[in-house]
Amino acid sequence: MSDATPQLLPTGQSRIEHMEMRGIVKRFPGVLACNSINFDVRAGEVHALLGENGAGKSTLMKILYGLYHANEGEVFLDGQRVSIHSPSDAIAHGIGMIHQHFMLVPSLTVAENVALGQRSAREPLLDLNAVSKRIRLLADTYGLRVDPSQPVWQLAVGERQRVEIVKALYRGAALLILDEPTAVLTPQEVNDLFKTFHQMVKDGHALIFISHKLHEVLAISDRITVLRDGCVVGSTPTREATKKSLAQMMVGREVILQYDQPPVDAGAVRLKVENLHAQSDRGTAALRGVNLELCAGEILGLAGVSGNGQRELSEVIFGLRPATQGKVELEGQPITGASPAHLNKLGLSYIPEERMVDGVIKDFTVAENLMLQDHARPPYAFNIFVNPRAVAHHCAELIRNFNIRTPNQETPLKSLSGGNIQKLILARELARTPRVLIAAQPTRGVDIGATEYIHQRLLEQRTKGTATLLISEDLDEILALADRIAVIYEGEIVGIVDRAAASIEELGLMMAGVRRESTAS
Amino acid sequence: GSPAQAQDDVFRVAVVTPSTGTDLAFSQSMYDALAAIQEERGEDAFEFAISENLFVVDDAAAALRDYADQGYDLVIAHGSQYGSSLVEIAPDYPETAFAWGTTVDTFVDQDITNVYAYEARSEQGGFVLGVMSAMLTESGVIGVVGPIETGDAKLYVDGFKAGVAYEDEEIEVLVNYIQSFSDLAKAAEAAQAMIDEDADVLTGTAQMVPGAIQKAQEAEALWFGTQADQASLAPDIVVACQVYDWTVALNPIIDQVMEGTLGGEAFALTLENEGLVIQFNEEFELDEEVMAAGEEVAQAIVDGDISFEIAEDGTLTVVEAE
Amino acid sequence: MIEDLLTASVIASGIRLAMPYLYAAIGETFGQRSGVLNLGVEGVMLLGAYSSFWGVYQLTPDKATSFDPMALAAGVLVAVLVGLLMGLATAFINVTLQAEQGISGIGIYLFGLGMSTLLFQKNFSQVVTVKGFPKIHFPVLSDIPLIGEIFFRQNLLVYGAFALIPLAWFVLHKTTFGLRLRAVGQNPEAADSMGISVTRVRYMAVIIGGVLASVAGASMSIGHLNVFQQNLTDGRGFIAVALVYFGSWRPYGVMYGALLFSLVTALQIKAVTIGIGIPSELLSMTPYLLTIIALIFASRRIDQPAALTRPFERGE
Amino acid sequence: MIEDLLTASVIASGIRLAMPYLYAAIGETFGQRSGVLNLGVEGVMLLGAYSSFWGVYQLTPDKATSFDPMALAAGVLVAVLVGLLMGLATAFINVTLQAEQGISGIGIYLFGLGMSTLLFQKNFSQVVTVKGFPKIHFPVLSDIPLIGEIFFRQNLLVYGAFALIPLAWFVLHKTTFGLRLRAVGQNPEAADSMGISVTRVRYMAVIIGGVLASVAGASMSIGHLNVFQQNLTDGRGFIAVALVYFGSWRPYGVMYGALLFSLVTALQIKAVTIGIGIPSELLSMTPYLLTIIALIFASRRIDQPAALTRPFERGE
Ligand SMILES: Nc1ncnc2c1ncn2[C@@H]1O[C@H](COP(=O)(O)OP(=O)(O)OP(=O)(O)O)[C@@H](O)[C@H]1O
Ligand SMILES: Nc1ncnc2c1ncn2[C@@H]1O[C@H](COP(=O)(O)OP(=O)(O)OP(=O)(O)O)[C@@H](O)[C@H]1O
Ligand SMILES: [Mg+2]
Ligand SMILES: [Mg+2]
Repeated sequence: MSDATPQLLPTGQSRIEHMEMRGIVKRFPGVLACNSINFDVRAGEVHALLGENGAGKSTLMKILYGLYHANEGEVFLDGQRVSIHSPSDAIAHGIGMIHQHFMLVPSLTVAENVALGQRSAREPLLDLNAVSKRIRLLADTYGLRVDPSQPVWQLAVGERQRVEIVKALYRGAALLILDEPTAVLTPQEVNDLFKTFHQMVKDGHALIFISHKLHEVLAISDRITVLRDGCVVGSTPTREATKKSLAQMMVGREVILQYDQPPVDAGAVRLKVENLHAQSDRGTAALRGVNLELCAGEILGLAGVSGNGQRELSEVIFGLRPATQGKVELEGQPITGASPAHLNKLGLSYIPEERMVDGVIKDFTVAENLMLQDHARPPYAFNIFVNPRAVAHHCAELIRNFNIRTPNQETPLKSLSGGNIQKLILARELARTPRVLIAAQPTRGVDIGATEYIHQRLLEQRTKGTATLLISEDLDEILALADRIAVIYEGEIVGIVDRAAASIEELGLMMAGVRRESTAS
Repeated sequence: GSPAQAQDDVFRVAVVTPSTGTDLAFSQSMYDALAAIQEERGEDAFEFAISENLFVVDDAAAALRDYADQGYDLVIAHGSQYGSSLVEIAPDYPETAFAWGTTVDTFVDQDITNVYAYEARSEQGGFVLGVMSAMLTESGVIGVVGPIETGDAKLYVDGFKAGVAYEDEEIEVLVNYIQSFSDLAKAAEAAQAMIDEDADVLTGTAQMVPGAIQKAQEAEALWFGTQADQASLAPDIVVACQVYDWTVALNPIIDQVMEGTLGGEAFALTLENEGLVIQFNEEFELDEEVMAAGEEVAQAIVDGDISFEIAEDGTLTVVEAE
Repeated sequence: MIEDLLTASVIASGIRLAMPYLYAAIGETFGQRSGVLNLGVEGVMLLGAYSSFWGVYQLTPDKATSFDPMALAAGVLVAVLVGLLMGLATAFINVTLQAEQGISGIGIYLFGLGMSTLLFQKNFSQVVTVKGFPKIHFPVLSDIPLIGEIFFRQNLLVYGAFALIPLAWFVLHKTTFGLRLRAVGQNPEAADSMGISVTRVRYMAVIIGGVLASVAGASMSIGHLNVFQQNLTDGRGFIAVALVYFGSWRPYGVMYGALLFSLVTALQIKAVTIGIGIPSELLSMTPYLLTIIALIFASRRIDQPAALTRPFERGE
Repeated sequence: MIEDLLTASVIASGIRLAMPYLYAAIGETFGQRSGVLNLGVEGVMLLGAYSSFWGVYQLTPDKATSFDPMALAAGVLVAVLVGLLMGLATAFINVTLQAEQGISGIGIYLFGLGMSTLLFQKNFSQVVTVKGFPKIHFPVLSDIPLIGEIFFRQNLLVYGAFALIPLAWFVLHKTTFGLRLRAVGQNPEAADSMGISVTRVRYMAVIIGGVLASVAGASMSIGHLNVFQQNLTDGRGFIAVALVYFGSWRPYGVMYGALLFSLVTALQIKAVTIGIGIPSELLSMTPYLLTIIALIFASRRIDQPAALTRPFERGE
């Protein structure tokens, strides 16, 4: 703070040596989202923010970025009190934010997205060439691969994430807020991202990092602050923290991260996938002859780096995407190409990966969302009428069991926090004890307490005989739950192993495309 | 409402019209007639109220009923679309006189006795203008811009065509009903299309014709008008217009109502009773011969040497007395 | 002055004027709640008005003098059938062909306008009248001052229109079909993955809309004016679409809007006829302006279907 | 037969008819690209048509005989000012008050219709004419057969309308303002988080739309018909809105749509005039039907502003 010469970042921007938020209070109708929070971050460090779903992390950060206005409290930059009324104030102060829900305009190119709102050298004309040049420069400095001329709608999630970071850097962000930047990334992409973060920190940026994945937080951060119900529970240097201590701080009790699995005898084959082929959204081959069998009472883990056909596979099985070849059978009945409605009746259940988009209706109430799938069946309905009392009863039970933080059943879903929306979908799908369950990334974006509960529910259903296909990139999760593990690579199953016989190393090789037969020989 | 019977010395008329009273066409002709009658009879003896722009039958029906409620002596439904409403309303107000135009139906066959009917025999003036057009065309092509093929407009256009044929069967008459009362731009382009087909004399009816007149003027084609005197719009090319004077129908209706007869008779504007007048444009130097021929045909119609029959299906035939 | 204006007969007139709006706007509410904007309501109304009129005219033995319940029932039935067909066509164009809904509606309107005009000109050489639904005089009730005239001397189709409101509310909120319909209008992708057939629900909703639009037309031609003529409905279908927005996609909201609009119209007509010194050009805009101002300040968008006008196509 | 119909003069007529659509639809394109649907174009057109006519009438010394360049320029200027004010009012209602855009537009339309009618009746007791923009005959070019009549004998406002297309394209795609405008229409939240004032950009876009709508009206009253009368524009503002959808929100698409629609109208007028044996009731619907069919099968939605009609409000 007493440095005589102000240090500059590689972008030419001056550094923010110290940002401090003091006594931040934010009230929403019926919710105290932030309750006198103190928080700070320094140049050259990563400060991680942890907490259960709905703890107030995003709200606090939106206040810092000027999207929300605090009811009380102050923000200081290098000792100076500043007032941030809008994102343009925040940008002017050198603060950038990466939102978990991308803030990109899909129809525009990368360069156009980056140039957005910036003065051009040739005002009023655009100068996209100059913008592209600078983007390439930044990309080189921080190891971010982006093509300035590509329209954003053509980009994969990981690429979009990089565009967001380039955008912030382009605006000279000295302090960068990262709200769950890794939630939708593959482990490989997370690695690349972390390299960028390391580079940025070395250069003197200050980073605030939010994630529900404890191993990531432990790997990248220098300090960790934990929030619960809008209050700071505690703050600790990362080197003094363990997964277990963090989990305990977040949830307020001990969290079991290992489960005992009573052996269940695998029953008859429930779901059979034979030589399945399908195309991706872009018309390329996504599945190239997938064969799988799923038995009653077993969890089959489907491991693989995302983008290798997992999404297409689950969509084809659930009738959301046509198969170009091959067939799917449910208990011996062919179901290839059947409608989701029909499959639902047959006892097939699906937890989609993009559940914030595909799984809920934001303007509906919590109760309506909970009953959406089974609304036409007892107990929710008699004849063509909805049965309000039964609905209320069942919903109350689900809200209690899954610890969904909501003022009441009639609250519109959109005022729940991101993680609580996830829990609601899981509650709905897991409540039914389906014949076959396809669960895609069931714990993504969910806090650790809820993760534990979801895992237990999956195991409970397994005991009841449900055949589960668990799609996950998180090998820890798969190893903790699955009976057998299939690995998918470029639309093909490269091998299936029993969990007992599986090692992380071997699975890693298979995920890279090495066939099991060849490793065995 | 305030009962009009209380002020027996004032005769009160209410009128409901489909367009505005300044449309230089159908509604304005009625408005002007009532103003003229008021001028003639004096403001303390004759009052009138007007509800304009009631193109919607539904709203018009409410207005008609309301005027009857208020005790007007005569309630005029100035639009053929209002007839069905009158059938409902008139029997409820047996003390009130109604008038309906343009039509010949007074509903006596439905035992309704308090409705007068009025119409303009616009085919008569149309015929006269048609004869003159045929004499003036050099190209042998004449254009007619119409709105929708019904009622007053159809009568005029059919009369005009018959007049052209009466003078010269060889002449080609191009007719375009543009399916709109209000689209000036379309009327303009319709006139232009006729001019491109060599038409050098044009006519048209309804309130969208100023668009057509504009194109006629650009091309220096001649124009014949109807419903109102359109000479001011293009003094160089307007030859003559058929002008309506509804006082010819309204005065007898008013007189009969005052005497206690509330309906049952149909009145028509004709050349004979001067409800229809052929108004020549003074600024246009019309060939004496053509004017004379026009006046001659008009006289023949007045004398009954030429008359028109309109069949059930709307076809017009010219009947010449031996 | 307001006493001169707001008489029982003005209120009764307002209620009559509201009738076609209610049918059409409730129908449109179903369509929009499912995510389909149908701007063609006006065209369907015209076809309904024509066809029911035609039916009653054909079937009434003694045309001008007495009404015939069977002929009237048949007239309504014809309108229902025509509405069904038009609803099916609308659904095909918007749901299956995925046309731009702002435009395709104008096509349907023009089709209805042209077709009804053509048929009328072909089958009737001039304007004729029929005996439509008669007013029902409830024995004692209809003689109560004020109330009697306003509420108990209307015809069956007026009562039907008002009965539709609680019915529509019930269907939307208390039946499984209603839940599906709302879900499809809010997030068709989610509804689809939840096993709801987006296409089927939208077809049903649009067909309900077509039937009600057609009945709205019939309510004018055989329930109020007893006549048909070219463009009889004169833009009421478009007003009905606007009333759906006004009512924030809720049946009761739609009803308040329709009543407000119709009452102000009735008042305005009264004001012109008794002459209150304001030019009629200005007065005739009051219903629209008032409705719009009310809207601007009362607008609530909670129930706005998020997927309105957005066609749905599953994956590829 | 098609040779009889598709003559140079029919094409020239189509081009004249397209002029007001181009001005109005390009203006609406700006508004919609920024996320604001303005259904009130028709009302603003009427005000522009009236006010420019009034200006020219007042300022032309010798009314009927010769045209006066200064008076014409003043007429256009008056229209621009009126458009600016109406644009400002539209923006205030839709952006600041966040009115439901489907309805508020109807309010603006009615205001324009009523106001222009009232002023006309007050200031002119009957229909009068002025000398508007004269056709420019380019010395040699205008005598080229076919091409000459079609392209080189039109008036200044026609050329202006066509010059607007590349200009609009350039502004949308090559300026920072255009980029901001498109972003605000696609994803206002993202634009906001980039420090762009969604409100300011939308105001600008809607004001541009108002000015162009007003000039569209002027192009009819002093650029084509040389006359004003009640409801002169006769629904063209609504067609212009439809053409924006038709053109998929792109200036060149809008131009193709306007030309297609106007040419088919001109052809239809020709067909009725020379009499090809199809009833004119049916023929007069062909421009609409053809446009709609073309639309259903050609619809591309890439540039559709995802936030169209969606007001923006940042959290709290
Ligand atoms: N705009 C809002 N209106 C009302 N309530 C809100 C709003 N934004 C957040 N909340 C509420 O404030 C609380 C804190 O939410 P916040 O999004 O900050 O949680 P979070 O810690 O980010 O949770 P998650 O891990 O699920 O993202 C929640 O109860 C949420 O429902
Ligand atoms: N203005 C608002 N009004 C009502 N609800 C809101 C508002 N803004 C945000 N919310 C809701 O508050 C919750 C928290 O939103 P937020 O954007 O913080 O989610 P998030 O923490 O980024 O999501 P995730 O948990 O997936 O990371 C969300 O459910 C969101 O829909
Ligand atoms: Mg959050
Ligand atoms: Mg979150």
